[in-house]
Amino acid sequence: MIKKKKCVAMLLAGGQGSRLSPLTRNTAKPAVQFASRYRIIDFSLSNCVNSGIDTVGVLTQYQPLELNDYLGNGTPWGLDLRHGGLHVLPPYQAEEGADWFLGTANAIYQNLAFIEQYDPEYVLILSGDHIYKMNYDIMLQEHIANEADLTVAVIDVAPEEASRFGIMNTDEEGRIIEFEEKPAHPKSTQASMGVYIFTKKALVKYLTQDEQDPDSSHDFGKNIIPAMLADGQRVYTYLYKGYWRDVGTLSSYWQSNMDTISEDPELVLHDSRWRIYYRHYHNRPQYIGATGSVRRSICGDCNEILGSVESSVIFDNTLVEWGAEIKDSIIMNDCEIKKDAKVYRAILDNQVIVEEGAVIGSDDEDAPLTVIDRGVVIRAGEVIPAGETVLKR
Amino acid sequence: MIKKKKCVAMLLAGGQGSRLSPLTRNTAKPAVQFASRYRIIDFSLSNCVNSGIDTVGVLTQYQPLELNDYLGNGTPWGLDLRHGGLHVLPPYQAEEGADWFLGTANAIYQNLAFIEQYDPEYVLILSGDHIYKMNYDIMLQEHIANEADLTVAVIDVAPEEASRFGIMNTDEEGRIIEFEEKPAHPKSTQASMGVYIFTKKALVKYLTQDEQDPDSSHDFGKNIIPAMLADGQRVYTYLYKGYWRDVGTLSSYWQSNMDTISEDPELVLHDSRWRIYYRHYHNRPQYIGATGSVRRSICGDCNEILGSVESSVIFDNTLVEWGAEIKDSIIMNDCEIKKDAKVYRAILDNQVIVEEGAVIGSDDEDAPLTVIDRGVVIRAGEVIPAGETVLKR
Amino acid sequence: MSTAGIILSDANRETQNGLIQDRTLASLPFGGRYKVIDFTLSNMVNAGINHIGITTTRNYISLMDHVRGGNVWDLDTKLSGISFLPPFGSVRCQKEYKGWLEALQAHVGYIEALEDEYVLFTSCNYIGTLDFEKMIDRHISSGAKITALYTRHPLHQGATLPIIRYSMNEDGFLTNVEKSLQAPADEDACYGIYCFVMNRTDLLERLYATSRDGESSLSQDLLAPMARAGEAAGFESNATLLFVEDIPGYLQSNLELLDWKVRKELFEQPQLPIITRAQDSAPGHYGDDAVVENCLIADGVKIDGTVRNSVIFRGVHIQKGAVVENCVVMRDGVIGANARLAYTVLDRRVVVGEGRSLSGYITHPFYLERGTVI
Amino acid sequence: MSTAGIILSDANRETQNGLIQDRTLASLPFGGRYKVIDFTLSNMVNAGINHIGITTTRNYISLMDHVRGGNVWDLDTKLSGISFLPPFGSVRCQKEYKGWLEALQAHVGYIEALEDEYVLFTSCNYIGTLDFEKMIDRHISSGAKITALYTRHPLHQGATLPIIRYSMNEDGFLTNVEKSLQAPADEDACYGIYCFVMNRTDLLERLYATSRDGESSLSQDLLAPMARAGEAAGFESNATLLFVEDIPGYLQSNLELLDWKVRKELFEQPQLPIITRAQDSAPGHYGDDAVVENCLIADGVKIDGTVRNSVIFRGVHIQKGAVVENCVVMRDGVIGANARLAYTVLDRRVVVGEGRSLSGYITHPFYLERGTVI
Repeated sequence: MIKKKKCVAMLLAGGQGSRLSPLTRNTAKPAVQFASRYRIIDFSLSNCVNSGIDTVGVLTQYQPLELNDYLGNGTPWGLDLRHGGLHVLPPYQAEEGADWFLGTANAIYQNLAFIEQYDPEYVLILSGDHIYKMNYDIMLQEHIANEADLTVAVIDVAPEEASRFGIMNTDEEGRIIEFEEKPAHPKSTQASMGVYIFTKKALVKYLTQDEQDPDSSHDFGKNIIPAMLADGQRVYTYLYKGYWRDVGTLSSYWQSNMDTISEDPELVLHDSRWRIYYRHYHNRPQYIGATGSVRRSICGDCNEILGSVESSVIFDNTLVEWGAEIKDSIIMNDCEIKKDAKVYRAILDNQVIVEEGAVIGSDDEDAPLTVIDRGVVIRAGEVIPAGETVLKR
Repeated sequence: MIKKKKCVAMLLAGGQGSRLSPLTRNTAKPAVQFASRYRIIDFSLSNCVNSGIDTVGVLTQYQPLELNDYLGNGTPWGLDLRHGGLHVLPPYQAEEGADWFLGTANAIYQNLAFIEQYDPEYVLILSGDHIYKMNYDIMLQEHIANEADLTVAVIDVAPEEASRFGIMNTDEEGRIIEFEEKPAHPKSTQASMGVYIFTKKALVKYLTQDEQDPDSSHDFGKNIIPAMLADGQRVYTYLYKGYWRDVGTLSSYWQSNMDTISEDPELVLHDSRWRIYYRHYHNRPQYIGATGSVRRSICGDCNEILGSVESSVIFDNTLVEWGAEIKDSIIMNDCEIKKDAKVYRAILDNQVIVEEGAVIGSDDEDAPLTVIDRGVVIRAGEVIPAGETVLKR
Repeated sequence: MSTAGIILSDANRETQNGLIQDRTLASLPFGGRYKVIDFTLSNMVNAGINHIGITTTRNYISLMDHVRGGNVWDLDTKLSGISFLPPFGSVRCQKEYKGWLEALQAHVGYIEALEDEYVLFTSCNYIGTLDFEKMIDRHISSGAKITALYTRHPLHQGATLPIIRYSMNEDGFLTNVEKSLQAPADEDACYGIYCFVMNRTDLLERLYATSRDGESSLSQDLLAPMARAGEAAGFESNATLLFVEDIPGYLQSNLELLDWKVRKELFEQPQLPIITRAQDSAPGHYGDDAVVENCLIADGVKIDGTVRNSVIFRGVHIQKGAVVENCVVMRDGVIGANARLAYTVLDRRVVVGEGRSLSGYITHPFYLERGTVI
Repeated sequence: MSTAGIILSDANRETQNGLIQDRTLASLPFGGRYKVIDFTLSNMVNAGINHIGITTTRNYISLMDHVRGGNVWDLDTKLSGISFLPPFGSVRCQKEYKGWLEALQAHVGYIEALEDEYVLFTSCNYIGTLDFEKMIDRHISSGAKITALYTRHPLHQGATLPIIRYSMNEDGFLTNVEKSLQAPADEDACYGIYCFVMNRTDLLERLYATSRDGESSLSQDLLAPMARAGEAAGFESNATLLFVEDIPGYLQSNLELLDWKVRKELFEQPQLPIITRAQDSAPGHYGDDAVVENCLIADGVKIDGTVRNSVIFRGVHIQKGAVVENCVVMRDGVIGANARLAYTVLDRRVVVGEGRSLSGYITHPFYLERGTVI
């Protein structure tokens, strides 16, 4: 006897995130670290859990090792269930041969059998690429009230930015009458967040139909939504008003991290009614020395801070020696900033060592970001000019 | 702070098992059901757990959906751990493109990073294809005592069968001096079980070396063992004396199931010192009716048996109506054997319905096996002659 | 509008018999593979109840071992959890308690800390597959301060135990609550089941008040006054409800499972699965001379003899020539060769020697306590 | 040759203070994010101990909530498990007990059911990262009937509590056990720690015997006679051992973590990780005016004021202008704007109002009990 699930989430986590390179050189974008202790995917997963959705299929493709490891058996999100929970869905070989996922729609199509196991009425489709705190259950309630076949979550973007997004033109009830992918002259400012709720029947129908079409690029935005609109299906928007960022580029990634550090931050992490869950490592609390100072910053665990940290995001296990100075920077796990070294407006991936007296980036407010790849050692006294990206050879 | 693991197991579960078709039409061989409640892979996994090995990488490739579902988060085997536990390792795309596993050795090579996470001294390599109850820890103790680089588990086979196996020729201390794959004139009867313990250093060295060789088929038996012997590495055998079956063909599969049903069975399942763990479904106990009879058989849960069952292996959720007769057969989950139907010397996959009065196979002791594919309906009164395979269209 | 659950795991304080001598009623084995609490927990989980407290008094280590963190019922997540509530467990509960109302009074701290709007609290002295969601809906729509479960068809309710009878008005509200040792004569009397839904704040208020006044009876001190005030709605269940609080009821309720309608109703309702902890037993093994007729047989058994009209639990071995009829044999029992058993309830790990002959009667079963070697 | 573990979760029966007024000693918070039992459990798990029983007496619901089924320590598997052992929990344990020996006597049933050859049993009145595997090896190689842990360097052992002193012979065996309220004068005296290894059968035998004779002191009735008979080996630990049984010891032991050698030794030994339950807090947040010097700071904090030489637990908020020096602030404390605190131990959820000024001394810290609003 198996109980049905009302709504199953399918999370697309195959994104290569090439504009985030070098952070995505060895890992998929959803596994990129964020805000001292999280990975980007923690936000979508925690949203599911907090919205009461306890069955999540995570579709992986590109560089999934680190992501798979991170997801594990779903324990960190309480998704290690007997019935439901978190399941990683990789591409696989069938009797007829190998099948990599061809597009977002095809990826879901290949996993319809997974969805059918739980016989849900609704399917939530997400990507693991965005930073936001959203209650999908409110969106689902609207979807049900509208008797919709598909509901597309949208945000209101600035008019001048609208042409970078998929834009939804709706009637006064929020029903979509037209969808334009990156229009030159946008008619509205409602941009798709890539969050969809389908009534399962409609999803199965349109995915199956799309699969037959050899000319389709099997994409939700390009193919599925237009096809449903053309058929006069009930397609609605759901307007989301909170914080939402794509973090698609290094500078938006940096900015979004900085959105957490002010005294009244745009992105509130300390929120007992909407916790973001994450994989916990067995780290002790951090130590700040008598010579240390930390201001306008967030910090993870097990750091030893004997120097000065300002307007920065520090992850776990980092050593900041006496006299070292960190400002406007993101310092990931296991870094060492040695004596008198300076780090300004920079992103340091894991295991970067900055030897004595080295200087990274520039203190100038308009200076471009400096990025140091995982595992790089910056030698004593070396100076890395602002805007450089130092790759690990 | 992460604790090292002494020994990590890598379980090769990508086998297509084509000679077991139609049982393997939609599923990998390790996920084939066995003995009323198990899957073949339960035996290797339970062996690991009972041997004190709590970190297992399962390498999948062919038709992994059912297997992935079955493995889930490792809970059924108590392998849902925070540190270690069961991890499914599918092929994946890296920056340079797609990589399917090319051979057994290549599959392990691609997952060396997984192994290194736990920094083990020893690596146990297994396949998920065999039925046996083996304490790998005893083998590991021997491996350590021999200061071996590689230990190969062997069984003693009948001389006339030896040419079907990889045969190990050893000196008096059990050190392998020669390995012959399926020799025409075997010099010994010690056949490889496909169970290896490597000292990790040697494994990494020989896998890396083998990977460079464009002519290698990247197979442990064909390439790695010969290379290690050629280099004079310390390669030993470990002689295993218990029950071990490959169940590579339908008839060996049938026979191995039947090995569990006698009063003094060759394969003892009811063994509190060496439990075989399995995924439990929420089934009630089975009911045997006033008109039912069950003899020399094993049965799963939730069956309703109102007819006669003899010398058979019945799985879960099967209905055997009044007057129906089952003999020398394997009946998997969710089958219905209606009134007066007869099933002799047959294998019925899941969800087979045998309508009233139909007859499957022959009662004759020498009759060949009859096999009914998953989901087939045998109509009332139909007669399926012995030896047929009825496929689902 | 969420609901929390509280399970009163002990038997009614009037109850005493061998079955609950060294275990709480909630951990009494039933139906070959289950424990009584499996039904209660599954019913709660199936109704979307995520936070469950379990009050205990004595002999509850085996219950804790069975329930653990609730992971088998998927109750060990970010938004759910199980808590054991034993005496002396917290600073506000520093006394032994006996009855169900006292147990609730002792654990007001747990109830205060809940965030749910409603609380469903129930004893474990009945077995059934119930749709608690309907009962909660009824509570909300009726506007009652308490909603009480009842049945018109109790099966095998122990004759030696007090019966609660509800008088109902036409609106489905209780007008009176009576407790008596005799079954009522009229056929459609309403039998009260100790299962209630209340608003959490109302429950707390009543617990403070009854505690202050030294009142200790759930039916007389909590329910009855509310019934008289017209604040108590009834919720009639048509489900089969089996009672297991005395030994005749225990035997008869188990044998009830041999009726396929009862099996279907208890175990095969699509949205109401009954879940228990797996034990990794081997499949049931039937020997060359096995004769099994009209029996419910769990896994891990080894049957070489004859069994009729019986419920056989995990790991039981019935040896050659033994004849077992109208019996319940709990886990790991061994019935020696050529023994004959009729109308006998064997608690866990009982060993019956070769050739022994034991027989009770359906109304007076012979009971062998845990570990007996005979 | 496996070893089981038993954790005696209560404080020494002589001990009384605010910290353990409404919790067991095992669930006392320590070091910003830990509970005392995290060290004991981690030490056991790191030594390959798979079956662990935890005896409890009172106020143990919060301990059960922290430990649950032990899944955080990977103790909820096919070959491992944690069991709580409360009073009245089983039919063989039907009385309240006070001391550690009585707790063990009450739960002989659990010890009988174990299959391990050895049992390591320990109190929770010390904190350290210990290699129990070495201690077990020493027990086996010495041939002793009991092996007792001791140290020559106890840190902050409560001056008001009795001290156990072992006299040792040259073979490393105990010759005498003394209990006194005064610290011994000689520098290399051996201080006994309540942590022992015994063969399981020997332990059972001693528990039966002491129980029969009504003996109730672990040191005087179990250990001392064995020491006098030459059956008790000592195992000296050079690890830093911190004591937290009284409030001055608690403050000083926490502040000890500001020494990097102590931090390294407790938390960063490669094969001896100390594991606790995650709480999904946000990263620590430091405001524009934060001043933090020589502090251990857990996650989930919000620091807008000044903190020096202190240990700050999860979820604490130190508001602007507040100055906190030489303090321990437990979880979810709020220090109001411009308040000044020195040498103060704040238990959980204490709220200090704006501008308040509180100060104790290092040997006599000011203690505010859980939930105080001041």
